[in-house]
Amino acid sequence: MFKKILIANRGEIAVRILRTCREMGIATVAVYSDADRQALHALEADEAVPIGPAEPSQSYLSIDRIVAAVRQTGAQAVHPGYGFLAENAEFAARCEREGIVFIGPPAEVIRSLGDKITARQIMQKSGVPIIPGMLEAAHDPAAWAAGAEAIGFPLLIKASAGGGGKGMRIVHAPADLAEACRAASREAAAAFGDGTVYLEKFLPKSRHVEIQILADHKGHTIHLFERECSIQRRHQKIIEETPSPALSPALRAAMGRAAVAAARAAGYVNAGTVEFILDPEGRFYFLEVNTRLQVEHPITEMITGLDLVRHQIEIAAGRPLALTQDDVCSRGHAIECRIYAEDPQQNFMPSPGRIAFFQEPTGPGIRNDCGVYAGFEVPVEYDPILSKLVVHAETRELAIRRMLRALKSYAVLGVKTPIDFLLDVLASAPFQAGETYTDFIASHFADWGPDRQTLELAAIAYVADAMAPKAQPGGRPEQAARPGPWQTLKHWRL
Amino acid sequence: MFKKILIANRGEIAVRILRTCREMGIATVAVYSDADRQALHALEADEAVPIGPAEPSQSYLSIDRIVAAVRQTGAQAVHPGYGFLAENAEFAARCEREGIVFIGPPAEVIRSLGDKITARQIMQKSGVPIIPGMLEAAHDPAAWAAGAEAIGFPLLIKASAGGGGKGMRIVHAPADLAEACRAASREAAAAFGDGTVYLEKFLPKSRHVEIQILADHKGHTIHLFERECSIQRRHQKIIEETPSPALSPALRAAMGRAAVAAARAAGYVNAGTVEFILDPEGRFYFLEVNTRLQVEHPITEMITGLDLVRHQIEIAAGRPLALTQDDVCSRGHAIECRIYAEDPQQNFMPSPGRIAFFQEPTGPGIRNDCGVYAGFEVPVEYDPILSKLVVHAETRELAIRRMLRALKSYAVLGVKTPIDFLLDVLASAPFQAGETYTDFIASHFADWGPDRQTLELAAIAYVADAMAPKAQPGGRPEQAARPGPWQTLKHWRL
Amino acid sequence: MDYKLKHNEEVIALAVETAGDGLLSATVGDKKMEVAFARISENRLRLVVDGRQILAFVAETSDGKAVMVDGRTFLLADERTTGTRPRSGAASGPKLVTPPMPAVVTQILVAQGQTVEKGQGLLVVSAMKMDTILTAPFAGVIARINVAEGQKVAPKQVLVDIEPAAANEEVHG
Amino acid sequence: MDYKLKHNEEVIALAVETAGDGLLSATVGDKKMEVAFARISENRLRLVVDGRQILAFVAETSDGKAVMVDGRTFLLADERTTGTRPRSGAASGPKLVTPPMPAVVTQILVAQGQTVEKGQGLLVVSAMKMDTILTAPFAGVIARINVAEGQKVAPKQVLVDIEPAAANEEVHG
Repeated sequence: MFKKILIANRGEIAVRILRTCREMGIATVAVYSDADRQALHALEADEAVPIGPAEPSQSYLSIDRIVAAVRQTGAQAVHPGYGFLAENAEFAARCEREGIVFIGPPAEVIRSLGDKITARQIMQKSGVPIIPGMLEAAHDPAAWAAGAEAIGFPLLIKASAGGGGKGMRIVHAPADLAEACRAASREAAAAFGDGTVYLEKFLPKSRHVEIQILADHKGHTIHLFERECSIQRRHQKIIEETPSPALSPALRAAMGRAAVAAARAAGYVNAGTVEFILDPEGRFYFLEVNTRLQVEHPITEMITGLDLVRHQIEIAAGRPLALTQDDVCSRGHAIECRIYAEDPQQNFMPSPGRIAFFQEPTGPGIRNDCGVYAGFEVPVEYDPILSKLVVHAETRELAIRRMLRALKSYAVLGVKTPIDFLLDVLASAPFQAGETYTDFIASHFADWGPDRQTLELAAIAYVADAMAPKAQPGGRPEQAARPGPWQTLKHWRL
Repeated sequence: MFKKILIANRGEIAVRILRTCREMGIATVAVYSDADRQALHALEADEAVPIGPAEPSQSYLSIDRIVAAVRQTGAQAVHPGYGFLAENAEFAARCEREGIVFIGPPAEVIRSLGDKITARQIMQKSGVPIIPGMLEAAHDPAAWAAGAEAIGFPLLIKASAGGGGKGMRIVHAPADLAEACRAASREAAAAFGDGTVYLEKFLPKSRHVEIQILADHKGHTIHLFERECSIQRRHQKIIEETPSPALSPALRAAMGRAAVAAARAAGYVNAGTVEFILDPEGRFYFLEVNTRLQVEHPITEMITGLDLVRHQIEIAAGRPLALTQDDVCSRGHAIECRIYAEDPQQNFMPSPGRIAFFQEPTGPGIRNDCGVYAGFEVPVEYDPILSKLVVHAETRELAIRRMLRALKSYAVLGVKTPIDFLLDVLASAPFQAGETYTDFIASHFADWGPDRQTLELAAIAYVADAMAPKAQPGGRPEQAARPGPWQTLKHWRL
Repeated sequence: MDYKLKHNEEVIALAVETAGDGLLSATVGDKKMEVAFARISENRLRLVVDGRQILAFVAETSDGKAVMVDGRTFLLADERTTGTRPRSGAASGPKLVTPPMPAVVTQILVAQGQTVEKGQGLLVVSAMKMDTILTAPFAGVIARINVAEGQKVAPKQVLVDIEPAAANEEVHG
Repeated sequence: MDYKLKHNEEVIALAVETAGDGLLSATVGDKKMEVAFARISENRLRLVVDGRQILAFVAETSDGKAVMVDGRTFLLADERTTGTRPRSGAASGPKLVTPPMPAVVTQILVAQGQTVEKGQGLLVVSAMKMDTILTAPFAGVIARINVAEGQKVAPKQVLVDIEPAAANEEVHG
């Protein structure tokens, strides 16, 4: 097993990875940019190496600086987390060349699955259902028109190198096609350095369901069930759960088999996620493979009782996967809410700043994967995720109730968060009925506003705070200072 | 289902119960003594009722005051937690008479199982193995001598009304018997108002293994596997785990069956625990039934995925138990460490006082059932338990490693705790080998002292703390105040 | 005593009467509430409002007090002590070229002296991986660009001054 | 600069040299350690000791600073600033009748003027459900009982004064 691992990431995921390393007896190296000198991941590691300015391209995205930090500390392996260099084939290849173990799939697998058209070709060849649409890039209006003709409207333009909604357009009518394709291509070129786009059928009322897989170097591949991730804002997930309320046991088994087939077809090794679109008729279509640890992996850990990061590390160290498909079973229901620094009242605009007060929810079945603390200045340069609040309970209904309780006791003061928005989503009838489609927020919460009645209570709390005696220098509120026996004791004869 | 429940307890267990109530949509009433005005359980409930002075007999043990608080708030049921009135048959009977639901077994069951001789008779009649010894009370030297003759030495004198080690004596030779019986009887009379003692065989190298059971009003009874609770100081458990390293699947099944038989024989309803002594040859003997929620119930919740408090409340509300024995399965390994306010260097002497700083461990598979917070003054009047740190992982080895990591990140400053002692116990070879017998601490940790090397690091931290600039009034350390762009911004043109 | 508390664009008026140590009654609109209150720690208060106990969390921030009740957090400021409105993208009005949140300028799309149309993109700011294009609130000529690419900026800060094309008054801030 | 820090009955001597802002070298016994340090918050410090990063937690208590490193907490006091020894049951010595921890007096077993043997039980104190019998440290006559049943008491507080039977000096505290 590795003696030392460098975690090429920041925030909650870096903290989460280093905890598993510590439990495995592996020394940890954190890297941090100038903006992250006081970041939790940099504080909690055994060593912390500065890697440059706040700007991601000069620190967390700089392959040279990460590799130099590995060399400097003598780490044997790198865990990339998610985001940053996690799906960067060039980084994985560089590690391979330099004899550093990259905790993830081989560079070549990242490369082929990172290109969406190539990934679609691989899946189609191995019989995994794909969304009806093009299997080749198209670069001119004639090719776009021909593709559109075959697919029908509405359709979706996608960037082959894409991700995160960039270079994506929905087109409802032929007249808009050419201009939309050109715009999408420009956007993709700017974002990914590759303007290649292709066309797919648009499935308006659909769900986003993904399957977690684990594969070792010997080709032994299993799945760890699904995650339902349909509830999104700005094309980013905000609530995930497992099991999906939409899957029957038969459909779950079929999707699991398809995911394993997809992983095998791609020569996949390590933990990965096969994303599918599920239509209301129960038909599912391959969307893409995320060749890394997924943000929402904790809900899978909750229902399976497995530590995915530990399995990633063991696979990367060359160990065979000791689990068989039959060993894995799902228990209970888990939900994750992503707690971003953002303002749900202003279209989820980011809200960086200093966290003035912070209190995490606690209790049975609650886990909060967190990267911040009271007093920390949440930097403007990075992803706004503060923590992932995860609950586990016996049933979906109980998990929802547990999440509601947890959210109600989660105090984050100083930056805005969607906690109150999430409370209303979780309490809503469509969510409780499991009607979780990708248009959920647009359909049900487009004009969300904060709760009036609680606002009045908050106003009263404001007044009470102004009236209640403040703390003395020692930090002890005056109230507690009314003379009790323990105060009195100090004046007694010693 | 109940609309409102009063929790007749304090500290971590009251907090834990009210969280489940909240998740069930049940309003909560806390009661608190004068010493507990600022206690967490009193703060977190929907209503909090003062019930009298700090002295337990005038508050938490006062049946009249608890019943008055129920009447005042309109609660329909009372959850007694553990300790205080939890196993008080008179309190349960009073509730029954007044039409208040007592969340626990019927008063009559508490009464008969609370008398150890009666409990032994019940068990023997229904074929549950009991420790060789007397089945009748003995009140004079002749009866004691006759009993001892039949049992052999060493033997144990026990108080029939007893608990917590009071009225208990080990006797190694006939010459000491009469005087020891008289002393034990006096002690029992003083503690329980009943001086009845009896004799049992003393099993020196043994384990304490208990089985959790659940029974509904229709007599449907299941068990939720065992808890190994052998590691004790001053006859009080300090580390518990499940599964027990000593149980084979066959032995587990046999003990589970015995526990269910014991519960049925006693007419048991609600959650309870059947305690057994397990000898090194794998023979087990009935010890007693705890007719309440057990302190260490969380480890059972971790491996079964069930919320025991919710099941208690549902059973008390008259619902049939929906689970069958086959529905319940055990996953992974769970360990609990009790974090007491006590000094492991001074024979675990209590250490009440003000908590100056408090930071709980977090992360996957970690749960901390906690009743205190930074700034809270831990009262001298009550049980010294601050929290119960619980971990869950795939295997025993991984659970131990997880617990070590959790303990290392648990900061409790201001009162003494056994955290560093627990670290050394968990890291020790005999613990890791599963050699957990009731004499564990006496055998391996009698002359424990704190770690030298860490003491030196702490001394360096002391010096660094004296040198590092202190916080400004605003609470922000000076360090963070070096002018960054966000500070500078304030002076810009608005 | 009366309080006027600003929340976003709204003012909440409370009529508050103290009723002894740690007791008050508050009237909001036509609703009167009896409140007992006590401080638990610097940032925590215990309230009993019409019999229901509530834990409230309060912290000072640069824009007022953040107050959390039942998982819902509100930014409140006493109108008497705030000269300006609480910061808010919407509150800054459509007449200023200012970022809606703390951000970094990633691209400047215009030059000094250039004529711009209403709605034309002027610069791109980025915060937490989200890009926002700031557009011209009215037609005119770019009088001054106050920032450079790579620079950190904050709400209310005027990034570009525009000389209005027509009879509009000039708008700075 | 030299520090002498008391931990229980022991004194830890550190020779400390500062080596620039946030840097020091400390010698304990014959071991020299290079240390970088920075404050994270009021109670948290980041240390790098010979290359290994450590989070330390520090809080003032009535008996000195409580310092936690790697899950192990130590109560340390600067010998120069402490007139008396840090409180400890053992430190109070065997000559005083004083409780080992904050406690409540539950029973008084002797009366003023009564002659007691060395080791005879004088009173019972209770803390957190644990009873402790305080015994006579030497033979003598009970000169004064300073407490009543039900009263809260603390370490170092003398609960009973005993007039020694023999040539012993009288001991108060």
